[in-house]
Amino acid sequence: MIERFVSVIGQAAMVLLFSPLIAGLGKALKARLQTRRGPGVLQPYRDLYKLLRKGMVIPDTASWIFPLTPFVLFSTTLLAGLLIPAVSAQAPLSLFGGVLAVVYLLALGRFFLALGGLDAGTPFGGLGSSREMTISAIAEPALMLAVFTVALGAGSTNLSSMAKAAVGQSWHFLAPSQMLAFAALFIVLIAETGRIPVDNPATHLELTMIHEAMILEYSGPYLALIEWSAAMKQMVLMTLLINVFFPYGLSADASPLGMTVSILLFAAKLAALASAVVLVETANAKLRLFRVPELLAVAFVLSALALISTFLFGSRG
Amino acid sequence: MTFALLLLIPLAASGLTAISRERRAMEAIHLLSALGGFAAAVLLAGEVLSRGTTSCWSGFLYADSLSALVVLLGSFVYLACAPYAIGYFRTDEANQVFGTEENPHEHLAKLRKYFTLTPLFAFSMSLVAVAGNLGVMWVAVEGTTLASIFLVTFYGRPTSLEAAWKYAMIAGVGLSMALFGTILVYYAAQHSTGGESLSALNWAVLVGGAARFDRTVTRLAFILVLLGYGAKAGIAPMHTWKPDAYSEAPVPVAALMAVSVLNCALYALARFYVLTVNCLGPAFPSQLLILFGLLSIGIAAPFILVQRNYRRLLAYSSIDQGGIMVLGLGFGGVLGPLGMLLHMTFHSVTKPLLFFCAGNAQQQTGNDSLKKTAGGLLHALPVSAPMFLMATLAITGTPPFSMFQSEFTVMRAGFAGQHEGMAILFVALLVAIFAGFFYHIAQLVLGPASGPPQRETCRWKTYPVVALSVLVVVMGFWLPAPVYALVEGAARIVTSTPAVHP
Amino acid sequence: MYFWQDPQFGDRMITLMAAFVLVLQITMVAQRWLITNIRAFAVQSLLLAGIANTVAYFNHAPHIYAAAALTLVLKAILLPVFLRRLVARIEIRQEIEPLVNVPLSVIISGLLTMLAYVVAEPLRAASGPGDSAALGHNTLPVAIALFLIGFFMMVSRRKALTQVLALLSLENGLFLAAISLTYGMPLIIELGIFFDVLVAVMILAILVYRIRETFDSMDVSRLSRLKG
Amino acid sequence: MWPLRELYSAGLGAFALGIAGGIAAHFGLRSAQRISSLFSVFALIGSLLEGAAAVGGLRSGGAILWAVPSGVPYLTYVVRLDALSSFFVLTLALVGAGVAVYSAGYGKHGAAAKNPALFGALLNLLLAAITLVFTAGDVMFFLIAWEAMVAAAYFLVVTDHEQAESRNGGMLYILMSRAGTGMLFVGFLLLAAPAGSTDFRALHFTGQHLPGGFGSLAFLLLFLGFGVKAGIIPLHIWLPAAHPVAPSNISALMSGIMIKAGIYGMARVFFDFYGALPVWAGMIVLLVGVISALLGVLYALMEHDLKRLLAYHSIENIGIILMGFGAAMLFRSYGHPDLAALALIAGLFHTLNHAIFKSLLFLGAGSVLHATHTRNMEEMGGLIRRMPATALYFLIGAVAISGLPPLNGFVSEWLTYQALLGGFGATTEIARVAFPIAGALLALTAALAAACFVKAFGIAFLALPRSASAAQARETAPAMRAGMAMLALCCVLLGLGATWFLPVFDPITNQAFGIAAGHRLVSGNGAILSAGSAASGTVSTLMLAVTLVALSALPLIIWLIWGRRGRSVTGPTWDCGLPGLTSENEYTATAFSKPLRMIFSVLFRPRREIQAEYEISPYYPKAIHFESEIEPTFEKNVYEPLKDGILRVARRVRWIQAGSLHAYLAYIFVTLILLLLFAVRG
Repeated sequence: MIERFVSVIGQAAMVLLFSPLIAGLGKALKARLQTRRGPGVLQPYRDLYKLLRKGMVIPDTASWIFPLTPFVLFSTTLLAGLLIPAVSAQAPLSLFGGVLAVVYLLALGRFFLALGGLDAGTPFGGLGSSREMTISAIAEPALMLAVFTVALGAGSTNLSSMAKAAVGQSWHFLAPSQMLAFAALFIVLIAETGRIPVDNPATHLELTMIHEAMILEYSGPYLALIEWSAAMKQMVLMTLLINVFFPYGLSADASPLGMTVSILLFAAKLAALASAVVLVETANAKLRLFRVPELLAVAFVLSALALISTFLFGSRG
Repeated sequence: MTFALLLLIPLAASGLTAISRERRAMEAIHLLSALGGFAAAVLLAGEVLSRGTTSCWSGFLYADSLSALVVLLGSFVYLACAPYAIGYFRTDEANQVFGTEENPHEHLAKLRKYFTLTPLFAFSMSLVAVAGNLGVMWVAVEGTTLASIFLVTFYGRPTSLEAAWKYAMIAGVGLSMALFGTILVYYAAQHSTGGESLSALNWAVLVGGAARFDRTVTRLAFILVLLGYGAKAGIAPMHTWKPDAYSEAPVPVAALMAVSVLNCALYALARFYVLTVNCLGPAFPSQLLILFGLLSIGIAAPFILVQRNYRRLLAYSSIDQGGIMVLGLGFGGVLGPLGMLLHMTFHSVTKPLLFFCAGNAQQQTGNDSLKKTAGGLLHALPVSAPMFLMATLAITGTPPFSMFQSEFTVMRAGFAGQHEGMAILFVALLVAIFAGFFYHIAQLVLGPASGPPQRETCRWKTYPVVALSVLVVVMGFWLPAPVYALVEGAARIVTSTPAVHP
Repeated sequence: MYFWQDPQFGDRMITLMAAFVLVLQITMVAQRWLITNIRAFAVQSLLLAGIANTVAYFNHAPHIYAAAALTLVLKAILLPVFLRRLVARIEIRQEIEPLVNVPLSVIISGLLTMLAYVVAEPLRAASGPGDSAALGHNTLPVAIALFLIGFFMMVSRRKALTQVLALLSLENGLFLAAISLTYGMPLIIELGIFFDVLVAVMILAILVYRIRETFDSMDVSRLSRLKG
Repeated sequence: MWPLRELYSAGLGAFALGIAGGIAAHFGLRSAQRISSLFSVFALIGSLLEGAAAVGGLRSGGAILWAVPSGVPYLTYVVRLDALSSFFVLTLALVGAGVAVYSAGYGKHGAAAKNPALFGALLNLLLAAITLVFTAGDVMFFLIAWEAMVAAAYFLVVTDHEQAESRNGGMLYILMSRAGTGMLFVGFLLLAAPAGSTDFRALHFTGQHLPGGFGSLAFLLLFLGFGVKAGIIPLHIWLPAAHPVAPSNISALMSGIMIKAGIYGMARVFFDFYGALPVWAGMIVLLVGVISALLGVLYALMEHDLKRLLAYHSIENIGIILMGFGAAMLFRSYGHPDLAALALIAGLFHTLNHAIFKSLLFLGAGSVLHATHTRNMEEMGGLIRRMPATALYFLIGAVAISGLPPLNGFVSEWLTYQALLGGFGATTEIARVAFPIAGALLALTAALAAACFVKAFGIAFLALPRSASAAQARETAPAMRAGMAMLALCCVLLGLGATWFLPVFDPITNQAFGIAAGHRLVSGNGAILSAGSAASGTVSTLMLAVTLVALSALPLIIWLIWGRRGRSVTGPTWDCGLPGLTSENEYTATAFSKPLRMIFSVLFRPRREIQAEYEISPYYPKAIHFESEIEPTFEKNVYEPLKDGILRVARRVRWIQAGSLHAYLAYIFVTLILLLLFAVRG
């Protein structure tokens, strides 16, 4: 019981503290790839700190949905972070819900974020909400199908058991179904975290922006919470991807040594995945909004192939 | 005794009205005769229920449950029409349909025509049912035709003349076919039983000897009778006179014809059906009856769908109803005839209601066209219009109204008799008919008011509507036990299973 | 024995008269003068009365005499006279071109006669040949033919009055059938039928008159206002 | 012993009082006015009593309540309250109670006000009829109750019959219902013919033993017949036409509970009258479910009429329910009763949940309609400030219907996912792929539903009022709010307390598959919902909710540490510095759904026209007129041609009756000749 509590606290702390680092890492690496010096790796922390200390302006057209949104977003994302195994194969709150719960918690956060975007009544907010809901909706089937494919192998939607099942078999990630599902989920990851080629987090150009458009009216601590949640969401999804497909080094026991090793491994895997995302980002140009569905269709086809190959090549999972 | 009452009351009424000079007197006589006739019918039904069968004059007049049922229904409709007719013709007079006020004498003549001929009509209807002799029965059926022709030409319009002529011709041909069939049956009976005597055509005798009839003669006879009485009942393709006659005759006459003529004709048909089954077995008559029943329903459906006149609509509906009854007879088994006779019973209560509502609507708006009437009748006729809609639901066999029960029984008979295809077709046609019927009437009844809201003044016209509506609703949930006993006994006769008497 | 007591002779007589009846029917189909039609009908009825008498005589069935007498009085005398009066009243002499032209009508009548024989065949087989009860049974085909041809006339003729005549000749067919098959229906029924025919003709005559007045023509095909 | 019969009869009695009072008052019985004004009270009492009876029925596992003989032997009024019936009656009770309370405030408004007496009578009649539909134990009695329900609903739909829209909606509704009833006639009779009896108990598990193709035929006909009522695609077109035009509390009843009569019928047929069906049957149901769900939500997204939008969502949710049913049938065919039970529970639980949040949403829409006098979302906006309570309840409904945790919609969708997931291991090739694909499409459906309700709530309730009427909107009467509050509470309770509710399904699955599966889904300390062994996975809405609340304290703490120094001011909306934000430049519902309209243009075939009037140069348009509509595929490509075809044939046939007596006589003549030949030949 007590160590369960500790693990909850631990993972919560990790998600809270590391997520900005990952975001910063991505930004820095991207700057390097574009041969800029760019901000330091710790820049997100500075931003959050600054925003939290600032005052804020609440639009007079907004209702109580507007202040509610950041809290809902923050807590749902953090809770999602507690449902997935990060360092230990046993996710802290794994019993409270499996991968479906994770997806739907994020959806709940998105639901309120979109409402928050509409609340102030600005055209940009509406534009952002509309696009956000659209893209996430058409990303959903690919995400679910890929998740199913993996879950079928494990015979459970419970992330811990999925991870454990994966740990069991060696070179298991080389199974075609796994590779295809991974590819599909990678595309979905990019769409969900709003990176190029789907969305460009660095722009405020109304033709292109999606996520930024929704939060234009937010400022100060609320904005900080939203940015933080975005960072956490990115980390959550990446962790999901990593530990479902490459669960190597997930510590079975809670021995200090095992923990440290697995934490280091985990950090390394995160860094690798983040840089992969950044590479994709720099290598591609942003797609027109109405080309995005095609990309996600590709993702869906990939996951469908993954599903079929599970029994085509007989390797269950 | 009961027979005498049943037959003499209308004759007397007709005679009295013929000589009476006073409108109120005619109306009074008419009402009283209707009441008396109904009372006599109830008496007869009572006797039949207690004693099984009753007859007099050495079986010249003969009544079993089947005839008692038909007599009861006929006199019921007559009773329902009597008060309505009074209101109806008074309204006509008020609307100066009989010409202007100058010549009240002419009005009287018109009214006398109705009040004299209708009892004759009723008389021959009762005679059809209680005639023990199939020949006499034929004579009586012919009598109904003769009595009703001048009722069809009542308004003396060119169109009513046309309708009457078509009615006369088709009925004439039809009845001669029926007579031919009767002659053949007589021949067959003579041939089997020997001895030409009046009793050779008596039902009681025939039904006994039918098994020994010559088969070919019987086949021929049944075909002729089917076509003949079918023409009288308005079974397709002999139905063509119906829409014309019903839409031209005064509403009470139309109601009487739509129910009683149909009942009488089907009654006659049922009698011959029993003889044929006893001789040939059910297969041969069944296939013909199913064919003609479905044909009638199938012919009625499209005409109801694209109908432009709601009184013709009602006519086609009664073609459809006749088809359903014939179909029930054809499906046979235990359920088929039961369904048929239940349908006859429920139809005899529901159809007059529809005609009365239609009549009130027509006299309100001055035309019976579905195209010319704007709709929103609800505001002009607060009582009749909603009842019109309800009666439409009832007649199209919508639960909880009673006609659903009979139609459902007919369907069950179809499935029980391995006529699945036919039964399915039947259901599909019913749906189509409902669609057309309900669409037209709802368009008529619902909608914004065309004029200022009015009240229905003439009670003679609204009370029958209300009374019948109550009856229709009640029958949906509860059928008086004696009535059902009568129906069941009749069904036993048609299925020629021996009746059990308490 | 005398020849007039010989059933064979009676059979011959009946057959002969029946043949004449059929011929008359076809004549009615073939020509267009109303008066001639009425005359033909009268003669036809006369012959039927003759047949009835013969049957009555040879079968010693007195009630058939009554039927014969009724036929004679009603159909051979009263109705023709009455109808000629009517024709005189409405001043129409000639049938307008029927829907089916005369040659074709005659051919069709021929076909119908054949059909009548086909239909009647099994019935004659049913009643054993030779026995005196079978007297006149061979006229059943004629009866059916009369019926069918009369029906056909009703379909093809345009004049209201001709349709009435056709209906009456059709009834003659029934009468012949009744006589030849069953030696007459029971008298009471015969009476009823005759009464009905009488009333029917009266009513139809009135209708004809009214039609003539209203549409100042007797062309039934003009009565086509009621549709759908 | 639970006084089942007494409670049940008393409930019906309450409805009957409401009916009688209303009718008496309608026909001018002065003393009945008071009674009829209490119609909602009768409806409430009746619903509560029925609910109590249903609870008893679920506990005792069903009993004959009545077998009242009518005058005629072939019809007996058999009333039976077995587990399945009880569950649906319970659903009716919950919805009915909420709607009844709401109606107490609503009755005085809208078209219903013209004739409150009759309206009250019909409302009670509808409730009574639906109760009888759920509890009738004999085919004929069932059909009677069924059509009584249809008729009552029809007359309620055309309450406002001066409007052509409601007349046409009602007509489409009753015609399609009748077509469905026709199919039911045939289906039931095919089932009953060999059984020789029309009592439901005689039909138990008889369906698959029918001779020849009749078993399949009966199955298809019953599925389609009930499908019309449930509003499955492509038989759905009456639903968006009829539900919006009815008074809103009636829309709530229709969408909430009446279309569930179709679901009840399917459950009765699939799992009581039929034993194991062939695989194709389950596949059809699953397929229809997927199609209805997806197309339903897609059409909903394109709607800007709030009530039509909700109506389309009913179609979507019916689809989700059918996914559960289809899966259950397939599992039974493949011989996995445990999975079948799971799927059935998913379907039934979603039935209950949809009944509750859909009626809640319709009631909310009714309040909005009553406050703004429009159903067009483009003329609403900013209502959250003027009608805060309504907004809150609507938001709860929106979250629930979008299947978001921790509310009830999430639980039933989660169960559906788990069932579909279980299908992969349990079945063979085709079904094996079909199940996960169905799951993925269910995910798409849910996400689109979320998008749609972001639109609905955001456009209608948030931001600035888009019309004068919206600006003057008032919060609705307390009774109406109370009704919505009850239903909203149900959403929350059924969401958080799902694990305590699930054992309710034990008798039902026991009746259908012989295993009491409901309580097996509860594991751990009773708060954890687990999908069982075959498709494992756990979730606990209650714990999720608790943790969410706990975690949302965290940012507060963080803020208290640093953020106290910064003060928050309420100022004019920034809007990227554009001055003077007005409702004209708000994002509209049309604009919101634009991306999806473009993405799914294959389905929608959108048509848009832009006309701009210029004065000086094309760069300075004076006025721009924009018009956009989507093609109603089924109406235009299926039903219109069908209708036209039938009518064309009918008109052709009319020449039979062209008025020529000679033709008429010829018909008879020819018939005679033919029959004579026939007689001679044979």
